[in-house]
Amino acid sequence: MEVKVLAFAQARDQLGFAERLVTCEPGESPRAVLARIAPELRLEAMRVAIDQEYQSWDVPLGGASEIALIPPVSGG
Amino acid sequence: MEVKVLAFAQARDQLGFAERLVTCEPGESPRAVLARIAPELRLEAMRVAIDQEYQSWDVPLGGASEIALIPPVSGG
Amino acid sequence: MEKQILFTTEPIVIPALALPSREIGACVEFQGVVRETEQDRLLAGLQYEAYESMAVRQLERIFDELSAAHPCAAVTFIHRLGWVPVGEASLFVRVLAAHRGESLRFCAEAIDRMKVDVPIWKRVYERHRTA
Amino acid sequence: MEKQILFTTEPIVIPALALPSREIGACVEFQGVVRETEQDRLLAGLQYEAYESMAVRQLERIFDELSAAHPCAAVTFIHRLGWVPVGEASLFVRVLAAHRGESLRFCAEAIDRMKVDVPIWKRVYERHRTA
Repeated sequence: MEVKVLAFAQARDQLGFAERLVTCEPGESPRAVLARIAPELRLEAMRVAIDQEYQSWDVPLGGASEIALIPPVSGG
Repeated sequence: MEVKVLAFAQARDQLGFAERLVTCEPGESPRAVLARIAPELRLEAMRVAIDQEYQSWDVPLGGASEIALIPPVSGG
Repeated sequence: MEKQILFTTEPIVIPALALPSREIGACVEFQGVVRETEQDRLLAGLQYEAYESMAVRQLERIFDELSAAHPCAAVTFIHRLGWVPVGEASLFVRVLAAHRGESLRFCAEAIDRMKVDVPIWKRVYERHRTA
Repeated sequence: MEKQILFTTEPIVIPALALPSREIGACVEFQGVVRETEQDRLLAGLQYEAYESMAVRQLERIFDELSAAHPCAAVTFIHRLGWVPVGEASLFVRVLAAHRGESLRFCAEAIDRMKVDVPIWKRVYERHRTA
């Protein structure tokens, strides 16, 4: 299956892309996917959203279509 | 000396006037003045201001020019 | 802090927002509107009166005291007097500050204190007598 | 409650106030404005971005949760994206409720929660480099 990886703010700077399609297995976690495509990225500094909901880095993707990397937010 | 007695809201209804000049002595308190001009008035239900500052009912008028009867306020 | 205090018998016209400096980060505005139902009574509106000169003096003191606790740059306070029909504003408060926390706390506490100490009164006028 | 959520790259235009019922007694409006000085740096402005679809979803949930604690009738939330120069608003929030306490608490807590959980980011652009 293909999952869209979205990167915002500092995560986008670090990854060098805003959006990328990645081939994944439903049993894989966001942590596993990121370890594969961006092994240098420090995940502790950010949260992950799966299909627009905050999730643990270790939850299986299941049928998800979107993973988003959410650095500390600063709206307002 | 002459002191202006101002009555607002329910105090005005009860006294039947909004403003009246009353001859007073500097040693008199607002309580004494009101006992003289409106002996029926229940002072516990309201506050008094002397020259636009809240005061005790028992403070002497001194050189005050204005006494105001302040029923519970309800602005907003 | 800048303090602007106004009583008016006309409908409240909200003054245009002018920022007094480039360090204003928060603008809070509050409008109190006359509601139709108060304590199970149906109102047509409210009649307001004030002891204006004392009210201004009390408000200035309240604003100065609050500003020491919650630093703010400016406050605008407008209270309508006379008849105010349901659906129209009786009160407008605007607070400008560097930070939102101060501006929101100042606004909330200013209204709380007004309701305790500032000589303004409303009278209820019912639309239908129920008794 | 009625919820209106908008992101815009244009300067924020405050929508005309329309009261949804005759039981609205309080209208709170908050504007967040870009300040010139932030942590001793002189800014020209801020650059904002958002993960819009998720931000809308998060805001709707926050508003529903807050409305259970502080009953309010309507909320309007507008956040500007892209470049926002010093002195212009990046955020507008309007809350309508029967009572002022609820409207003020809803507004304050909505902004607090936005700053923790809603995927919106700002970047600082300095006016003068100091190092």
